[in-house]
Amino acid sequence: MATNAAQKLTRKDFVSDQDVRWCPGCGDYSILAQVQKIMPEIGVSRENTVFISGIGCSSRFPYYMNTYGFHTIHGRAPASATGLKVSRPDLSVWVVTGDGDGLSIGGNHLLHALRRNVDLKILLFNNRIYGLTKGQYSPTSELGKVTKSTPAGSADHPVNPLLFALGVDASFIARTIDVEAKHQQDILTRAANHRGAAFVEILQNCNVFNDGAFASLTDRELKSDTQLLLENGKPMIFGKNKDRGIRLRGMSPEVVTLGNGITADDLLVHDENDPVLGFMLSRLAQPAFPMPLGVIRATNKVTFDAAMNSQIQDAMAKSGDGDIDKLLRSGDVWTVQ
Amino acid sequence: MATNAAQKLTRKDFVSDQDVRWCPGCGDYSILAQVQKIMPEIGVSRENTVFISGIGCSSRFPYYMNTYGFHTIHGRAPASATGLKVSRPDLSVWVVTGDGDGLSIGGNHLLHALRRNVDLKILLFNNRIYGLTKGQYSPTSELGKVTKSTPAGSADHPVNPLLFALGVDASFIARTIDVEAKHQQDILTRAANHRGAAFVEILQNCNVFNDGAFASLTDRELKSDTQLLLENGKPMIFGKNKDRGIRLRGMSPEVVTLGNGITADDLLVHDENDPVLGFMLSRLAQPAFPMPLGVIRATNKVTFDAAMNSQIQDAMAKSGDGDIDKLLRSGDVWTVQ
Amino acid sequence: MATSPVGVLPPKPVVERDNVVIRFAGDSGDGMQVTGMQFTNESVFAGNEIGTLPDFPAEIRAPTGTLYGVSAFQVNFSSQSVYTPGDDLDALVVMNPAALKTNLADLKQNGLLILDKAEFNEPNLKKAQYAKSPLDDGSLDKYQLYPVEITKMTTLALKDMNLPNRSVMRCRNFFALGVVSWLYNRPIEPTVKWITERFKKNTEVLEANTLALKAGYNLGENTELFASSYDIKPAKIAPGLYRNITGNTATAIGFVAAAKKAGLPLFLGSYPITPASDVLHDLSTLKNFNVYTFQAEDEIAGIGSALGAAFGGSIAITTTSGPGMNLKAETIGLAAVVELPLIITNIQRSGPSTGMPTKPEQSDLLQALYGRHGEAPLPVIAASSPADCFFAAYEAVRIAVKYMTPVILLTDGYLANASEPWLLPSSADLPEVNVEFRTDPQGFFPYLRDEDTLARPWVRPGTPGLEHRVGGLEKDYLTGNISYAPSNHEQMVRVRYRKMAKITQDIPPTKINGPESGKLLIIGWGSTYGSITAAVKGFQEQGKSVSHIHLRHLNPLPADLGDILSRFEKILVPEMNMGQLLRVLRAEYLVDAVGLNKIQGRPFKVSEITARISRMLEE
Amino acid sequence: MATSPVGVLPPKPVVERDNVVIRFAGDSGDGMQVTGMQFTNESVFAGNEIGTLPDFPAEIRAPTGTLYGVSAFQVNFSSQSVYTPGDDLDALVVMNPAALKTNLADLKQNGLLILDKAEFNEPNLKKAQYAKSPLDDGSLDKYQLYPVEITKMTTLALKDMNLPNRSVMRCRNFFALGVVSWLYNRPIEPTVKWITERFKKNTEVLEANTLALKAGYNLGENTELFASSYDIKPAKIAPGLYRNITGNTATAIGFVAAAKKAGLPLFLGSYPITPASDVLHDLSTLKNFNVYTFQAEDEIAGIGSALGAAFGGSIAITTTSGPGMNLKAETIGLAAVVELPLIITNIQRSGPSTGMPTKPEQSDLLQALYGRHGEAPLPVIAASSPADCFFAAYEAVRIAVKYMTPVILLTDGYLANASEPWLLPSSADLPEVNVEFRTDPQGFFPYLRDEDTLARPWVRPGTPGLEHRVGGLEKDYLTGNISYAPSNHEQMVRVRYRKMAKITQDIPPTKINGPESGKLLIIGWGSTYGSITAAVKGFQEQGKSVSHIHLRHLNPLPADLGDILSRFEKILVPEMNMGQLLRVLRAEYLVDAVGLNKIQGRPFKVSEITARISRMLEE
Ligand SMILES: Cc1ncc(C[n+]2csc(CCOP(=O)(O)OP(=O)(O)O)c2C)c(N)n1
Ligand SMILES: Cc1ncc(C[n+]2csc(CCOP(=O)(O)OP(=O)(O)O)c2C)c(N)n1
Ligand code: SF4
Ligand code: SF4
Ligand SMILES: [Mg+2]
Ligand SMILES: [Mg+2]
Repeated sequence: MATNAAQKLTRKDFVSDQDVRWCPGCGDYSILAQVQKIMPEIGVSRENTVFISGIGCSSRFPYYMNTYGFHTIHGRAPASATGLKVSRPDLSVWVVTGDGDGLSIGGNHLLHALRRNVDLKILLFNNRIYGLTKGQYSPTSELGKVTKSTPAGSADHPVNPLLFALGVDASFIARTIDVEAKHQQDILTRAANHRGAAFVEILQNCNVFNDGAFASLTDRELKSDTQLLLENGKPMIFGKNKDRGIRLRGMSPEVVTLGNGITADDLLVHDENDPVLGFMLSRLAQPAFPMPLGVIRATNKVTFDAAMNSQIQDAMAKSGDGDIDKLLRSGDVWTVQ
Repeated sequence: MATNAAQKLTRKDFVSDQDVRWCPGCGDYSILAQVQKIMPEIGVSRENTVFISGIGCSSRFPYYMNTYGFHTIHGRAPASATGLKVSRPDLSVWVVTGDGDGLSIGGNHLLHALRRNVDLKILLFNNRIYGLTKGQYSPTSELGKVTKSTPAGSADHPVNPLLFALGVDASFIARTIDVEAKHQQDILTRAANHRGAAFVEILQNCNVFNDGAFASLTDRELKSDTQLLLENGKPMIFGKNKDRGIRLRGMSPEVVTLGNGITADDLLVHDENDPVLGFMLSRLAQPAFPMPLGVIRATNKVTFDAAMNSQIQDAMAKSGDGDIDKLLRSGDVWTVQ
Repeated sequence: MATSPVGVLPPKPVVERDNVVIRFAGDSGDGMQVTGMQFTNESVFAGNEIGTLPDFPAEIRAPTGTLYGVSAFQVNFSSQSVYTPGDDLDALVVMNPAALKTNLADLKQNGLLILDKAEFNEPNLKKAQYAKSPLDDGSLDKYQLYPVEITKMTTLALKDMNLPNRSVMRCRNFFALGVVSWLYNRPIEPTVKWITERFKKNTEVLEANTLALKAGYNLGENTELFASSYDIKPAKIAPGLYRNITGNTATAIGFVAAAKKAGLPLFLGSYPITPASDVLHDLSTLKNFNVYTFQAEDEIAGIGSALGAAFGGSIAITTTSGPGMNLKAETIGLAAVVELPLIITNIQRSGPSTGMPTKPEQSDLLQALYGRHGEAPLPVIAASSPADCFFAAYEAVRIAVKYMTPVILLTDGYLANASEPWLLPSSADLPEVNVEFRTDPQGFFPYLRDEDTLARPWVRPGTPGLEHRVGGLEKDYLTGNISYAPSNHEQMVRVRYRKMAKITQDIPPTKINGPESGKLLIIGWGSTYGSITAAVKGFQEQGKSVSHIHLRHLNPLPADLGDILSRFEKILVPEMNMGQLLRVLRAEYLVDAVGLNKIQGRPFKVSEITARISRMLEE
Repeated sequence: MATSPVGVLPPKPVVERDNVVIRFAGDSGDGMQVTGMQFTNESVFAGNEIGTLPDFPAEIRAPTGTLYGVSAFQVNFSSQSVYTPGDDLDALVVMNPAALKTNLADLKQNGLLILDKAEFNEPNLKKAQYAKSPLDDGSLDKYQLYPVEITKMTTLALKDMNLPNRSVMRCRNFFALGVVSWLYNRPIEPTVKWITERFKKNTEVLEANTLALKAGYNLGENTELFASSYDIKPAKIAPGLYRNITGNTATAIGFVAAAKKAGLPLFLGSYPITPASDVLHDLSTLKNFNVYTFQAEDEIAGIGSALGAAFGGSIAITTTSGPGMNLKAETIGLAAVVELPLIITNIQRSGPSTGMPTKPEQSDLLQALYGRHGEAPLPVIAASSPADCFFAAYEAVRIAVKYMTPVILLTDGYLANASEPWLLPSSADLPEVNVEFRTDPQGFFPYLRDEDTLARPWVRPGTPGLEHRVGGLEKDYLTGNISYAPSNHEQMVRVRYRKMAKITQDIPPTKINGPESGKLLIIGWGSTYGSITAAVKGFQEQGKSVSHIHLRHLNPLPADLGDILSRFEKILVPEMNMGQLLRVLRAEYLVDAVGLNKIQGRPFKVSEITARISRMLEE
């Protein structure tokens, strides 16, 4: 990835000249701000960065970034991003998608981009609702959700984006939330620095059609009890007084209170390299458990784009840069006098 | 599900009048035979059974079943099956798909049918290749696979169908293999009796384009060392002499030999209700581990079709069978004299 | 008919008008849609004919005061027949500078311009990209300007309630509605009734809105603001029971009515998309009509699930707009060859690609006819007005089950959201929708066709002895088993064409509005109905030879169409596209018809059609 | 030119023929494709003009001996010009009863029928659904029947090698080839050479096949079986270097050549589908040409990835067949409005729906023109012969990058698999493919258009100062920023149409084969080229006024086309569909052209076209 260290960029360099058109109060604003904030830090230049999105409120994102951008069609951003990244490995390619765009119509492309491990940074803004089409339920909406299209409550069990990513063996999986600026920046930076498909679920409030979907996680009073902030190699502790933790009992996690003989040493220690642990963590559901935020999994595997490009380089090294006349004349040829 | 106990059917009743057109030696023949075999046992009538498929060699399946059948288009069978099952909960609806049909083009529909928990029996014939289109690699082909479309070897990490199903929280997940007639029948019967989306991966040899893909599992000499036959509530033992087993070390599984102080009590006990265990099992890969066959997960959740139908029944109970004239006259009406 | 609050001043003069076109425009948060709808309601009660046009911004909730956040609603009300929401405006009500900026161009010279003075402040003017206030620079001199203190007067009217400012601001639209109601002598009772029902759970809001409405009304009555008010006499309207209905609701109800007539469950498989989503929303509330609504993961699953339900014996529907139509194409082809009834509804919007999702267009006709691989002809039916969506939807179902074929139903974003008063039919008057499932195994073949309709039998799974398989591979003409025989393929392709031709027997003789032959024939389809009718009427009233036919069936075309075309010297085809029906007519009948094409995401103005007709008559 | 094994008997008489059509037919496992290809090779070396037609079964590997497991290969070889694989057969070689059953209908009366006697046993006859052996019931009397003991003689020839029976059976096809090679005086050296190379790693097979081939040849030479052999003199063929090429390989190489000329990487995003997959296979072996091939998860990702690569500055291609075209439609619309170069290749097959996947058809033309929502016109280019696929593919890329537009390239399953000798061009003779990426920020706007071509600038990400965003929403005419302005939309729709019109400047004057005006003009496109040319030639040789034009550009149409059409009394449009080009011509030029439509998954026979022309000349 080419970096442009010539001049140090600032956040402002990544702000485009277009008016931001989200609803006032939308969680998307904060995500935009954090992304613009980390851009100068991760060391790619504006011209070598491309944001690709599908359709949805979230997918308007590229217009607001002063980089190259492509607002494609509903659900298909990972496909276009794959074609771009494979053929242009020098670029830093970001995908912005929503819970509908990425997990409803676009689930298959997301699945394949992740399992192929294409070196893309994929940000899924999960507001558990269809924003742009004005409030139908989405695949991440909770069972029984009453929306415009489900006046009697939705009848389908939701998808858990993290589990889904683990199921297709994604190499980097994380979760963060719109209102936690610092946490978001950290996670986005980790994603940017990961080599391979980096999948980040960003919990995002749609204050118009699904206001308060994550209220328990953002409420100042509650959040230290509801957020489980993961740190690699660290025991899983949470709570206002840092006195609660997650312990393993058999193969099942349980919430314990520290003290009375229970110490940090008894707790589960986070290991970003353990997919089984990641799976277990991703299944933790409120209210019985706090919600894990942070890097669920980070592991190394060869990226698809690198493998494809080395095949081409190998072929060139082996057979030389292709010659059209030779190609035309290959196979059985004969001369008519 | 309406059953027709009037007359006891036999295997032959489920054989249609169409010539079976798979290649001689294809693993599909055995699967067809087993399905036809269990049909009379599971107690549905021919007329209440529907097989729906996509496109691929495997998807020719419905033509050979003397039931109702629908050979749809590539990848879309779960969608049509969902529409049918939701609107006709009285039918027993089966989906037949391939690794390409179900996990490449059709991955998204499979994902959603599973997470919605539609009461479908979904059989995925996994031969790790595209048969019908004559031998391109599929999403389940191993990394580096040399095929017509990947002469330099495939560059993408494969999908593990079981992990995928766990990632979308499918309620029934199992794996069996074409050559083991009895095991197949057991698993198919379990699937048939499960209420909800039952996902069965059937390892299937394509002797023309990917012959021997599962040779290590089918070889008479090797198979007792390579197959891990799961039974709920039983310790995980395998090997010719039933002297090897799977033990947990921390959160990681390991293969141990019984004896020298290691007994069956030290081994992992299979629990179909534990998705984390299922996840761990599904990740076991040859040659370090044997390959699990059997029911990986079986759990109960409300089915989508049942929930949808009870919403309709509730509405009818509450508001009475809809009246068109009333509907026309609803809203603000006025009379012009 | 209606009584009004009693004023204290001597009554002002009342000027009579035949017809008025008014538009309410403001910020998305200003409640302009409600205002427009209530004004429509009042006009309906006043006995006028009406036409309406809502115009939403593309953004969900754009920042306040911006140009792209403007929402508007236009009402045409008249003592005469009304066919459209009207062209240029007689009156424009704007709640802020942005609304003025984006709407002023449509106001007639000397038209009434009512605006909320307080809103023309520095920040708002800047957001609307006014360098200088238009109130000060004389640019509004050519209009009758009424800078009303809407905000201030609303605040005043509600001051006793001690509401937070935000709540007061939410009542401004009712104040404005009150003013305009007085101005046009509209009864405000229907609005009071509506407020009372709508806010029955929130008496504070109920009271505030009512107060604001009445205060606005009284302003007109009691102050010198307007010198006179206007009266629009009731129109001669056919007697009967009426309801105001949007195209999308009419579409939804049309499907339900047809399914009920057939005695079958209705299954909708759909994926949300503007402007089609409301059909899904509406149907999802009608579960007690045995209606299944399935919000699928995408459009492919939407139609796929519907096709599965059709296989199972339900009346199967899928709804979408342009982008989704592409995705459904492959399954439409499958449905065509398995010959199952299925309605594919395309509520067209401005394309290509994402285009302008909230704006209407008629540019998917050729896609409906040819937008899939292979030879897969299908019936295509179009609705011509909001209420007509009911009949078009109903007809689509009837044709689909009678001929065992998918049918494409076209409406558009304009019909979808616009509403019109509808003289309600009674279910007894609707044509029958006959479905007879095959149950007899004797002599059964899956592709044995009815002689009259060429329909194959519809068999519900669950029927003993009729087990059979269908699929997308070419099938034997009789047995339906896979067949690659060359002549069988040709026979199958041709019989699918012949089935389309059979449908002409269901198309009534084409209604010609105007002389049966003559100088100029206008042919239209879809939502241009109103504009064309109004334009043609103008010429007919002058005794000019201009006729109009409007096609409901785009495929097959009516049997008498070629003959009709041959009887006119000139043919004009106005379309909100680049000439799609035009292409079909030229190819089919070799007539040198010409197109009038507007592709701006907006319906035709009557004047645009009138101008073109005039030119053609002169040429 | 060629030498043959020396026989021992006195040479038999040699009968001279201008033209022979032969077909080899047998079970899928019988190696008929190899046999046909080698016979073709021999004929090429004998200096004949040739035309070939492979015909695969739909099943991968059907059970042996079944009717649906029959595989065939037809060769037309001549001392004259050849345009097609030939109509009816002069000779038919069948390896089993099923092959006889499915192919006999095409053999001319008194034609040569060679069959393997041993295979006409009970089980095989039953599998072929013969109640009685046709060898015994007199049904073959009207042919020159040669029941050769192919199996037995092959076994005999190889007995010294002690091979397992299975291996022996695999040599039967070479024995048959030997017999036929002798019969038509073909040199067998090319085949010997081919066997030697093909099996160089397996000397046993090499030797066995060679022995079988020679034994077959000697059978003719040394026995009384045939009274005479036939000779077909070399044709007058333009001198130069030739190669036999299939349409799919030509397509693949055409893309690579164009990308190389442009100096850019080539990116193919595709999903396997019959009959298009071979283009993917071929390109995936050409990595050293800087060719990326991406087997995507489906067709949507295939085109989506290609569009991403186009955005990145690669020559972007996607390939598919009918069913996949539906799925690509939405992205084609996006590509049309973001105005990036992208080639969408549809290798047409029999539809609708899954149809008959291994059979060709031309029924996706209207879909290419109109198969997406909104007004999204695109250039459509078609290839007319296997080798022509090279030039059509090349031209598609050239137009795409010059005009910054997606281009739809149409070939079909017949062109894809058929092959023809190709006088190889040299890369220096190919037209330039000019690409100039914009790098200058001065005065840059993403939609600033070139005056001549109306192309917008192509900017590679990575270029400093030109960062910009594109997307599917309607865009401002200059800046490309989102715009909902009504008149801007109309301007954008119209400029996209105008760009298509501009492309006519790249279309050379239409070549008319025959008189420039007159009685009858035949217009074709695509793979009907050969059959039409052959039919027309017949009439021209008789001095009849019949002309032929064959369209490469289906959109835009050539500027001179209307004028040409007006110069003929009658116009006939033969198509392997229900009249798709016909519809376009009628709508565009209001000409009363008529169609000749065959929709059987098979190319036209020359005689079918000839018969129709005769009728039209008589009428
Ligand atoms: C093919 C297609 N189908 C449907 C739509 C309509 N549509 C646009 S965005 C959207 C869902 C958006 O939801 P999500 O991805 O969660 O994004 P959000 O708006 O919530 O950020 C839908 C259904 C479309 N644009 N294209
Ligand atoms: C839309 C579409 N794309 C592509 C194809 C071609 N196609 C048919 S089957 C198939 C893959 C089959 O693979 P799999 O699902 O593994 O089935 P198998 O033949 O191996 O049983 C493909 C690519 C098609 N029929 N339709
Ligand atoms: S609708 Fe919701 S997600 Fe969309 S911009 Fe508004 S608040 Fe944000
Ligand atoms: S190609 Fe493979 S999967 Fe298909 S029928 Fe033949 S052996 Fe079976
Ligand atoms: Mg969302
Ligand atoms: Mg497969």
